[in-house]
Amino acid sequence: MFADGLFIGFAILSVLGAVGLVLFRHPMNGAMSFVVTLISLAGLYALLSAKLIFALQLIVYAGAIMSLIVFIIMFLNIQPSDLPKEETKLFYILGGGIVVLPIGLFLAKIVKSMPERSTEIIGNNFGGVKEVGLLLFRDWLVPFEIVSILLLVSLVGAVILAGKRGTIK
Amino acid sequence: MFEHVLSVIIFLPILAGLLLLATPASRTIARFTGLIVSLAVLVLSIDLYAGFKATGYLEFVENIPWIESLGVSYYLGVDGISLFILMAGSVLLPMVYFIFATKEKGYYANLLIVQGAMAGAVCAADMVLFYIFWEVMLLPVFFMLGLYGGPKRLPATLKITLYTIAGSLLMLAAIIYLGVSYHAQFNEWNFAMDKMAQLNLSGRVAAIAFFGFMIAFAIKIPLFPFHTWLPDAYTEAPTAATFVLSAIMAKIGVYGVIRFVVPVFDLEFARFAILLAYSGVIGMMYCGLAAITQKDFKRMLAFSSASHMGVIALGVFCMNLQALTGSIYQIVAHATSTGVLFLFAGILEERTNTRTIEDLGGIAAKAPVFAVYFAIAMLASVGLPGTSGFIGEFMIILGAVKFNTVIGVLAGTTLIIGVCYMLWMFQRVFFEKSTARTENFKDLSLIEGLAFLPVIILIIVMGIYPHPFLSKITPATALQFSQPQAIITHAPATNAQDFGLTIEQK
Amino acid sequence: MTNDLMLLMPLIIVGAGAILLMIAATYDKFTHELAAFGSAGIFALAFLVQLSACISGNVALFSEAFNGLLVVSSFSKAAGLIILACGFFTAMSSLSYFKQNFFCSSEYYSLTAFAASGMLLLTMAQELISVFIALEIMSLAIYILVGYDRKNVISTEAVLKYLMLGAFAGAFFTMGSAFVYGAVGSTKFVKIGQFLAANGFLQSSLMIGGAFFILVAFLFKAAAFPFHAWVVDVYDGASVPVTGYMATGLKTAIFAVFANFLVLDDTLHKGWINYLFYIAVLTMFVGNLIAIGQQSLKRMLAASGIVHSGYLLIALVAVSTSEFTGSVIAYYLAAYAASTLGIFTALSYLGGSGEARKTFEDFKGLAKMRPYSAAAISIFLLSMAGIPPTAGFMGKFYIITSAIDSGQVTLAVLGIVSSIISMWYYLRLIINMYFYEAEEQFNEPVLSSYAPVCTFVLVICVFAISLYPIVI
Amino acid sequence: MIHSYLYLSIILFCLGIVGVISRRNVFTVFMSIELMLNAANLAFIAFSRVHESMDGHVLAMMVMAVAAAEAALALAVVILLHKHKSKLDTNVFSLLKG
Amino acid sequence: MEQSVTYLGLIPLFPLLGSVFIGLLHVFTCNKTKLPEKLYGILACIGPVLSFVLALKVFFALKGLPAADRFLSHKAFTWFSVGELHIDMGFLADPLSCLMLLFVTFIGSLIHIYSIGYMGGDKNYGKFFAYMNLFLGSMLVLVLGDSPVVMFVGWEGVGLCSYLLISFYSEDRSNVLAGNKAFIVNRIGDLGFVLGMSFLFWGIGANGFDYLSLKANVQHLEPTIALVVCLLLFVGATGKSAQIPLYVWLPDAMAGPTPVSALIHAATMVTAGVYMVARFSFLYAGVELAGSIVAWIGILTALLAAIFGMFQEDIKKVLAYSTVSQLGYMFAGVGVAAYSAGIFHVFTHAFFKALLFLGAGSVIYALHHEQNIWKMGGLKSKMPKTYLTMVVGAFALAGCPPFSGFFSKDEILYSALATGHYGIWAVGVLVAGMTAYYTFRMIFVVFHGEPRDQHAFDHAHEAPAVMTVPLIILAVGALFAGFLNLPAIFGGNQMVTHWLAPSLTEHHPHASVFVEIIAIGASIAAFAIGIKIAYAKFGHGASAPSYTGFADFAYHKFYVDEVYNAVIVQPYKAIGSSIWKVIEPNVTDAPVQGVSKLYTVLGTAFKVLQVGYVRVYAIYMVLGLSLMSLFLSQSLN
Repeated sequence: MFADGLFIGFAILSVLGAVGLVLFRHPMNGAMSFVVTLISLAGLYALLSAKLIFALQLIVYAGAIMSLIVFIIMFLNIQPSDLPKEETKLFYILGGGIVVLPIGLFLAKIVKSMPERSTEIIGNNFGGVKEVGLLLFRDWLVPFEIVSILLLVSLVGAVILAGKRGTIK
Repeated sequence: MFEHVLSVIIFLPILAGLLLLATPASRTIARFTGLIVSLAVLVLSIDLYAGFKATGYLEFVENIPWIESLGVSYYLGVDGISLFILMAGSVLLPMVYFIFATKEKGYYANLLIVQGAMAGAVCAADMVLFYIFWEVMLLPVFFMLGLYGGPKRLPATLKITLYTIAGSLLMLAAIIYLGVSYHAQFNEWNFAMDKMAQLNLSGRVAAIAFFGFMIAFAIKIPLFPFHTWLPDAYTEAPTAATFVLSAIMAKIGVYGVIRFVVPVFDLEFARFAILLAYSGVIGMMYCGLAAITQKDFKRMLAFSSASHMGVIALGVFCMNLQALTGSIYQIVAHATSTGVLFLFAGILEERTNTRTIEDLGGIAAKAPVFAVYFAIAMLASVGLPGTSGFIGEFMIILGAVKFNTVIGVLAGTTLIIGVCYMLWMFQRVFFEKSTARTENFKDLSLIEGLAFLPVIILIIVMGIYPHPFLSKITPATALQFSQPQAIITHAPATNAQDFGLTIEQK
Repeated sequence: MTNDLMLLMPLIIVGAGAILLMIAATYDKFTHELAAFGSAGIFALAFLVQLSACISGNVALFSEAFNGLLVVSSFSKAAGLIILACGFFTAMSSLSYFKQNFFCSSEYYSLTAFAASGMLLLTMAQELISVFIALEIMSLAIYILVGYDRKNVISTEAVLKYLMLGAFAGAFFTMGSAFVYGAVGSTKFVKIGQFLAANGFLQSSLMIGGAFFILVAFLFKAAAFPFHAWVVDVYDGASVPVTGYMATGLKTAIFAVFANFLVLDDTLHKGWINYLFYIAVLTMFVGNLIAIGQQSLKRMLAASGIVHSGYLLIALVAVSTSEFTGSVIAYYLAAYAASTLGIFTALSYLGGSGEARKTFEDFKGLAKMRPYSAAAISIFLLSMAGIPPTAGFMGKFYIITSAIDSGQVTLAVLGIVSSIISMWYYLRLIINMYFYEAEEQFNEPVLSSYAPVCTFVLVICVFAISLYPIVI
Repeated sequence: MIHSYLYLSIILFCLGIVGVISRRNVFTVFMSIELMLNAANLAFIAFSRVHESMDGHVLAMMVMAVAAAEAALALAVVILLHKHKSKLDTNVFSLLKG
Repeated sequence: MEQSVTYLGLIPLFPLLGSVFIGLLHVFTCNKTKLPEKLYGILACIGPVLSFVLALKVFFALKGLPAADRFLSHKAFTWFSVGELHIDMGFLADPLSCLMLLFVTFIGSLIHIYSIGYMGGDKNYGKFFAYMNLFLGSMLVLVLGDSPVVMFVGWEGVGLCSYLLISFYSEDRSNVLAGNKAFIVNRIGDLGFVLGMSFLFWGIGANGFDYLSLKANVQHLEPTIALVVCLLLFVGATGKSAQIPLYVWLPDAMAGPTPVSALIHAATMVTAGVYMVARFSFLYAGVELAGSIVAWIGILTALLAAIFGMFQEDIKKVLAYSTVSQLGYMFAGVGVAAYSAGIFHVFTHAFFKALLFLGAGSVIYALHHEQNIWKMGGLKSKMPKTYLTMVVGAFALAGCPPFSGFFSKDEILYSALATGHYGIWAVGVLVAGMTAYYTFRMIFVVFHGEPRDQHAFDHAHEAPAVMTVPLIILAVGALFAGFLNLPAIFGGNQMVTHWLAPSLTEHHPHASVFVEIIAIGASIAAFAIGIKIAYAKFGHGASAPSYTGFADFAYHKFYVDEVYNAVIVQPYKAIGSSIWKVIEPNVTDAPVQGVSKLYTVLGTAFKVLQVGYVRVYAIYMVLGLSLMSLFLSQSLN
């Protein structure tokens, strides 16, 4: 019962955050409201008894990634003049909503067709760090390894695109 | 007589041409290479002709598996039908090198390539191989047209290329359909032409495939109403290209009909023969009528060529032995006569710098040899008895009368239509008073005269003593009608308003 | 075990090579020419290893360690070969390209290697999230390569569009895999296959949704209608060698994984045939119609790339899931890669400094000045157009045959029709090159002869592939 | 109960799509994509709860990693864009067209 | 029954070889050193004379045989053979062809000799003789051919030669046009011939397509087809022998040199049609309807041509129309199944018409190519030989007994009457009168009275011997040829008829002597009246009349040429140009152009869709997605 209350709260918060992200003109505000979404999502993960992900969501997402984004926004110290004037924003949002509706309904129909399950917290440290870690290194070695390559690539990319570069030798 | 002679005939010119293109050879070298190679090919094909036994089946067969997984093979061979088209090419092409002395390297190189490709298309007994040569055949023409053609060449080039390729791609689909249905029926992949006759095709898809083939060939021939590319292309193309197009390439279209459509799609063919025959006849009259008003003699010859092709195609659609044999004979006759006429037109154009008939006149007095040659070729093309033109035309009309009276009568009008524009042109160009342009018109040089002489003689010999040639053709054509009985049994169906002329095929 | 290592070796070589290049790039003495040779060497080595590897059926690499997430088959081997060859020729053409365009640094080549490793992974990956990560490795590397010319707003715009839409599609992919996971309880292809075999595709709605989104991501990367719009702009904005690389290697990898996923189960394939049919047809025709209007050569080639994706989709529609060899797809990819790379290689040294020449008109009269290059380009174009005896024709021949054989006559005919349409813009370039007088001299010195040499190697490939069609 | 989680993820996902196609601000667009990824993650977690297997958690972690990588690159691109035009408007960058 | 003699093939071969040889000589020397005309002349005469000798040989060989199997044949080689169609290049000499052979070669040789003089000084001397030889060769092929197809070779060959010879003076456009006209009109006839052959072949040609086998199988031919064949073949005949409606080319054909007119358009070629009908007598005899159609068209042609002939002022035109008219008689003859009579008229006509033409030629020659009779006059004193010979010719033509023309014409009229074709007979008699009238009109105007053009008269002179000798020979022929077929009533035994009997299928009507007398009387009366009127009008010289009313109409030949031009030629050209200018671009080629248009339009449209805004691309994606998900959500259970 209590869990349901929490769920509803987090859900509303996350949706509001998302809506804010979509609506706010200034990216900073958007980012802030997106943080709200992320945090409330972390809460939802907890309710789904995914402890590790709960932590990671807070640390990596809400922590690292968002702070990076916010940092960049600050770094570029965007003046309102830099921002696009989107007079037709609402029109676009409405249109977008209408266009997206079939997709949403399609997905919802799918979900409706699947059997309902209760989601009370499972004990026996389901989703704990140790278990997930074991799983990660036992079954999911390949993705884990290649993610490292991925990160390497993005690192190089960031350096090349944004960083200084020695002119051609 | 070694085996692989066909491969040599096909690939010697192609390789020579490619070599010329690849190396910075001078135009003289190019010309003489072309001359030597084409003469070598001529010798080989004469050798071939001598060794040809006229069994009616493929001879000099080469069959090397190529793509096993799909049963495509490098399968060559000639029978009476293909032999003559091959021969026509080999006999006629050397002339070009004699006559056109000062063309660019690419001109001769492309000629060589197209010669080889045409030989390949004629000799190929595997459908995929045929298709490959069929497409390759077009490329040199494309380049010759675009590079050395007349002032308005680009649209013409595009039109002929796109038009022809459109047709041939449809044919590709049809070819594949045949192969697949062979796989479906006999459970083995095969694309050999002679195997396809065993297929029993029916239904809408078969009809579609039939038209896939038919349209491709109709465009190449060209059959009314797919001829609209022809006038521009023939007119704008350099003489040699026009010569190749009219003399041999168009014939390969007819050859294709005989090879694919008649044996394989016997039922559809019997069903649509009347339609096709009408389109042939109408094309003949249409182009013949259009020819009479042309101011440009090259364009006039183009239309006349189209008109004759209509008759030749008709011979195939009449579905009886005489007409078919006649049209094959007419293929050779027309290749000699019209091909030579186009070459003469080229000479006229080069020496008078005009293509307008009005600008010319009185050449007969200036250049009697030229006039005589031209007259003989012209008479052959109007089908005067005693020249090569008559035999084929007569047999086609004969067969057409049997096939369907109306068509027969209409086909007969070619006798009149042809003579009208030809005489008109001959009068304006060769008779009457000489004009400023023709005032000092040089007669054929000795080389040119000798170069043309064999063909001129051939025209007359083929008219007076055709039996040896026909005796090599007939077995193959007879075979066409002995295999699928369906053709003959369906013939009377299209024969409704015939005066009860029902002589069965033996 | 050792065999597994051998089979994995190309991937290891390329990945390690990429890292090495990256490290080496930090030394000033390591010029980008050296890097080019280095990457070329890496690709060549990997190619040879891949070639020497013998494969029978599907081999799960290090099945207990990797838990069957990486599987190689003859198809993936062929795809890998194509990819590595593409990498090699890209390196070579870049070498010449950067003689005329000066924004290169050594990392460029390490990124090509990274991209290649991603592609190789894609061909082998048998699990959705690995596929996703491999996809991202490839894509990120390509994004960077596209935007490599930082001074150039065009290329920046290209990378913006590509990155944005790519990430967008990626999000769909994740959502899709989430749904598949929801349906199956695992994201391994094997499990998915078993699940489908047990339940059938249309029975599980979660599966439908998941597969749908995954297909969308694939179609996006493959530039199929209606996810094609980015291609033209991105190809236009990227530098020539990169465009060539995208057009060939990336497409190969994508279609490899696409096929691998689609043939998991017959019901899955059947379930999508109708949609793929329409998508293929629309892709071909829309691509053609876009290509007609183009003035810029790169944009035209991009659009024709869309058309070729259409043909490959035909092949996908026609594949038989029961005995899937992917030979048709691989053959077509090889043929297409050979000719496309050829053109881009030629453009990389004919393009002039700063890609001065990009429109059809700029290449007027090339044949008079540079006959051999013009001939080579014409051959590549004819191959793309599917004129025999080039490889393109054989590829088309196989595809049409397989299509008709699997009863898709309409699709085959439509494919033929679209290739009739495509003749026009291929011929247009040939006409421009041959039938017009030269307006300029094309006489800037060719500073490195590598690209020309590669061009002619590719010409030979185009004919060799067609005349000795090695069907896997 | 699980349904509501999934509905939520769908809603977030759709909101993300709307954000992408309706906004011209580069930051917002990228964050909308992140939102979509998060929606996917939520779905993963929910499904792993359904199956009571932790694979979903691993997958979610992977997605996070990818998201991070993409974010890094995206930000680099944003900086690049800002260098060029000092604008964050995607419509400004429409030189390539036709 | 038939026996093979190899020399048959040689008969056409000699002139053909001659023509080739002379032609080559001419072609290679005409623009350089001229060869002496003598050389050409002698070379040219060798061929015809040799053929004539051989013809005599043939004649005697035939004579040596019993009447029933007077067939000599020679199959040179298989010409072409496809399936049941088997044509030999074979020659057949039976009494009919032998008769033709004799006079063709004989007259041909004479005309060659005559031409040596007439063509003197022409710069294309050699060309002329090449053509003449070629013509004679083809004519002989036509006569000797043992199957319709071989005959067709000669048939077209003579057509070609007439084209070449008519447009001989090719500097002048009108001549060439006349040549074209001749060739094209002949071609129209040939179409009929070819179609006729085709029907005949599919009817009974399957086992042997030469005359003897056809004759053997003719009873198997369905009557309808027989009728069709007869009419189609007759179309060919009308073309070749200038009958209604295809006679128009012959008068224009007078543009050629006079010997040509004599040889081709009087003696030999134009009679080919009659010969052909006689050849197919076994066919025509079976089909009454066809026969009477032929007869009627023939006699009407005769009438029409006679009317035209009465008003011509060009001496050659007069003769031309008289030729047409006489041809009409011949067809009337063969039409009423009196084949031998028809052929006999061909035979006699050859003599006197050749004679008249050559005489006219020598007049023209004397007056320096003046052809208008109203510029002549009183020439009998100047050129007596010509005068006398021409008078003989005129009597023969007019059908005055005992000249040859009388017997042959009378034979025809008699058989018309005897077979009950009274209308034909009546018209025939009328035409006989008119013939007499215009013939002697010509004679009087040209030779009698006083000269109208003094200057030309003064320069006029008798032709050289090489021209007059042939005239005299022909005159003798014209005078006595008739006696060869003297009917019984004059105590003759119709030699020619009996000679021809084996190769013709005709039954001789046995009418009473009374009928025969009526016929003879009528034609003599007609002749007398005709000559009387002519003498009354022109006997003592008359000036060029100005025609009015019907006369004017006739003078303009009923405007037939103009009508043909308006009804056939112009529409033909109009259709041609409309096809080229209107139909081709707007109808036939329209689809192609339409496609390419559509194509470019769509291209630009899709170019527009590539707006370049990344968001729009995203929108495309989402639109596609939502559309597909709409479809998909149908398939969800």
